[in-house]
Amino acid sequence: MDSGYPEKLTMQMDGTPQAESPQFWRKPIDEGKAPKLVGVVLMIPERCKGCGWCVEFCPRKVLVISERFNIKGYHYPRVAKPEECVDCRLCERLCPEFAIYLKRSPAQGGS
Amino acid sequence: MNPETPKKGTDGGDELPGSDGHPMDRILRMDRMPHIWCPGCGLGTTVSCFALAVNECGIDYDKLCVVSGIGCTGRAAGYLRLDGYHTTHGRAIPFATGLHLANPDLKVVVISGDGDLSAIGGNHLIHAARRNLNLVVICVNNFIYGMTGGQVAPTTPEGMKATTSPFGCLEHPFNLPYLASSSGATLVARWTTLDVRQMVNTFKKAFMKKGFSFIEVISPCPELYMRRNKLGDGLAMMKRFQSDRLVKHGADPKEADLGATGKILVGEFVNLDRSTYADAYFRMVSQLAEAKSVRKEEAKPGGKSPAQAGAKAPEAVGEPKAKPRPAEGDREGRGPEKKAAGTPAVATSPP
Amino acid sequence: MVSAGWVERIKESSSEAKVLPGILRPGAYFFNGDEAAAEGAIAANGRFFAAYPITPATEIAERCAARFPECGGMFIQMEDELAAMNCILGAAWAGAKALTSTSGPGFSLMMENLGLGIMLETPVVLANVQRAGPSTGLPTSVGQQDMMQARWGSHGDYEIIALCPDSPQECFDLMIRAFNLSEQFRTPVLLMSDETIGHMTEKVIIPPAEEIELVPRRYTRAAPGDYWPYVPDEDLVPPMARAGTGYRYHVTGLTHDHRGYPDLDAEGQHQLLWRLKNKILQNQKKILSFEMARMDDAEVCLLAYGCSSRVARSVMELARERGIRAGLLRLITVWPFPDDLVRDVAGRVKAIIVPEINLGQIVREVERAARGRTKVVSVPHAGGGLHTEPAVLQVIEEALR
Amino acid sequence: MVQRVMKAAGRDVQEIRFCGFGGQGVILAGYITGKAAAIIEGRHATLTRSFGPESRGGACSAAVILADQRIAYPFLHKQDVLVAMSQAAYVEHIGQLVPGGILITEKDLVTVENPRQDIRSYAVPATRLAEELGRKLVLNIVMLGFFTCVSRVVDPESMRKAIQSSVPAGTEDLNLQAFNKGYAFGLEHGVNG
Repeated sequence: MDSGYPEKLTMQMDGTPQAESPQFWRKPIDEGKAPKLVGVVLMIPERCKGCGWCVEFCPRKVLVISERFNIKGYHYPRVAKPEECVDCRLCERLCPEFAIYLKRSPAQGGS
Repeated sequence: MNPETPKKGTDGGDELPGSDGHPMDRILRMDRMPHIWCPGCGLGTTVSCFALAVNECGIDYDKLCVVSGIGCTGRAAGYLRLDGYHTTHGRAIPFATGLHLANPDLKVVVISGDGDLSAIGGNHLIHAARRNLNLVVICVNNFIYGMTGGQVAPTTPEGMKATTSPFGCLEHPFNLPYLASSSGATLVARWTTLDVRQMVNTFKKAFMKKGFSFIEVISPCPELYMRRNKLGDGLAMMKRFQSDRLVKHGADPKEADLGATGKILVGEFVNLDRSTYADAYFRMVSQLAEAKSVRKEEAKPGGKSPAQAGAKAPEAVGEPKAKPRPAEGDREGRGPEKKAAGTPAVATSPP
Repeated sequence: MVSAGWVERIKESSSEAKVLPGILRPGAYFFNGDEAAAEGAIAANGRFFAAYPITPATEIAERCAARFPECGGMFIQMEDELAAMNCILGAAWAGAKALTSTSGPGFSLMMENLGLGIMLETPVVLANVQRAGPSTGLPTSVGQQDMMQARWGSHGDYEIIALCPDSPQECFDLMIRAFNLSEQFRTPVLLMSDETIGHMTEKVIIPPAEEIELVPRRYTRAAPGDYWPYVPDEDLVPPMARAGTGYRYHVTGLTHDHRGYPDLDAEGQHQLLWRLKNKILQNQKKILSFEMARMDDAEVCLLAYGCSSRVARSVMELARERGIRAGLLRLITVWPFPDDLVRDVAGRVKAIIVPEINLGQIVREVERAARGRTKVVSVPHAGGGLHTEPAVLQVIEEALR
Repeated sequence: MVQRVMKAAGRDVQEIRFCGFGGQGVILAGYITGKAAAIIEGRHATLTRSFGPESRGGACSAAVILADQRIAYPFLHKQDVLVAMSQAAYVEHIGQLVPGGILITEKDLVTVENPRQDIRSYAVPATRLAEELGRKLVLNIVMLGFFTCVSRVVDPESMRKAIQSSVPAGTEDLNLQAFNKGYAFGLEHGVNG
């Protein structure tokens, strides 16, 4: 899965979420040397109440609203672009329902 | 203890071998889920950040107590798998005071709402700050009384509607960080429910802090505040946070007034060190014990003044003979991470 | 580090069946009732005091402020009585034996969280040195006007234990007993003193430590994973767990189930409320205490409590001098009310005379318990002083006519 | 132990009132008397008090009952001894003094008009005597010394012990001097009534 994270890799060090995927205005000098983090989004759809925050504020636009309903009748999020996830865990922190969490990719030893 | 086995992985990424469920399930009472909070409410996020901060800072779960008052936020104590106390309206801080002073080894956290902490419990808040009790107070401010159906709160911005201010709120709202800092709190911060990473960091800092920490978390109340005031849903408020919030560490809390619109000043405003009530008390106790042993020494034959010492043995009322030294504190040092550099460290425990 | 030893001492305070060593100063003292109450708290291993100053209870706070620091206890003067009451509840959950003291106006403020103490089943002691009301009333003068507030003052329905001392010595003794009952039944206990007793100075004997029996807190023996905070023992009292010992329990002022989780329906309410009530009522014999004087041949019974019982005792002697066979029933435990005892007495005498410094509170209970078996006569007093003996004597004479 | 005057009069109860204004140590005088009887002599004693809201200057009264058995009614029915240290206190309480009772007044502060003939009456310049010791504050103890001498309800040695354990540490000697001075004044002037 390493190959999926080319020059666009970004880490929000200050955690400030951004609506748009940022563009680097210059090339990091350690590009290619720093470990590229890869996350796997896991979900417990039954807990979701459809607030949409995870979808809205994911810096990499990994998630979209699912067409499907959960047991409570909410549209829960769905992972649309798994390869985009960089394990920033913003969705995990933001989710008010404890419905979404991340695992680091096993390729990187898990977490 | 935990009857529900969380269903994992469905429709997300593939379930991974060895996945042991949501990392917060360990600290949450999953047998009480789902919680009562509405979709788009920030309370779950605050609890989530709290749980993460607890997980990340390595604090002993068993030594951590959570006390809540009444209201939507008041339910937080019931969802955390810690020693949790759901008390009466406004009284979380005095209950926490008792827990903390009877066992200073505990880390006692109060999680409650703006109405609970600043209206009915306002007096307790300012006095706890003044005493510099070693407590963490997390105040979730959603501008309204939620659980009782959307009544006007001391934090409701001027002009905003509530069931008990149908023509708009007439009162000026509290600036809670200013209230806390001017009362003597030693760590004062404000974040919105969007600032999850910063919130976790401040929580961690507060858990390690010795002194009174006050953290205001601005949170959407989509059902009762926003809908009535035609402000959209929870997501709309989060978007407002994104555009309006202004991070300014070390800002004067005086400038942190909140309106229905406009900038939301966030950051760690105050971080200083000052002797806590428990420290001052222990210092006094040590000095009393010292003075007592000196008196005993003098009372021995050949001691300095046998005539005076011990003369009142049967009736000694035990008036403190030695006055405790006034607490030293650095009230000047305002701003994040300000250490009392160069000045004598504030005694954390008596010798 | 003092802090560590301190914590240990406070923890030990609730677990011990004996007075902690090195604290008690046995001997004879000339104490007022408030000072004696404070010393009683110390003798009972009371190690946490929080209160707000109020006349005529202030001397309790003042003595505790001076004595607790040297007795390994914690003292804090809170911002109001609401805070004081909550503060001792928190302290009790942390393992301390905790108390507060107040008088009428403060008692009213404590009512809210007396209810929380009952609901959470928290062992604490509240000393109310009664003054005359309503409102600010007579701050420095006596009343016994909070007796019904003690019983019914907090909202909702509950049982309460209330003890009434009639001397400084009893302030000391009953303070220890109040702590014992609170631990035994895991409930707040009220020491209903009054201004006359609180400000009266008499000899108080503090016995040697080995003569004082204390009831240790009933801590659970269950493993942390197997513990729920409201699974009662046979006597309907659930064992407790101390904060910070790994049990990670939840308790709430909401109606709750055995797990301490909210259980918000009629059935949950029924279960909880009846258990809270019955744990007191089923054990009433263990709680009841009273004193009888010259009741063997009595034709008329003076029933009194607290400072009024001193007047009643004096009147009893005067009546005997006049050939009236008067006896005294002094209630020490006023709540729960000793229905059976009073009913029994009612069957034996021509009249029960109830002098109290209020406009007739406990007399209602006496009437109820007597069930018409005898004449029950109230001798009310609006407060500010004791009854005069001739006035009470006259009531006796009229009642027997 | 000295013979008790009141006991001799056929009563085993003595009712004593100390009164004056706040700041004169009225309550302490009552406290010491009660303590001497109850703790040192092993009798029964009940002290009650009344005072206004002021710390200084308000009316102030300490009532002590001494008895050989349990005391029921805690307040005074009448007074066997009245120690009045202010004019107002004297005026208020003189009427309750029993015939044959003892009145002790502060000589410079109380003017006795129409003196009662059915009582034993003494005037003591306690404030002046206290000033001679350098501390006006000990006038109450001077008064106690005189009171002990003429009333004989409590043994003077018991009073001295009670004083020692009741006054602030470091002032024991001064207070004992004050007591002795009052007692001596009683020996000197008390006999004449």
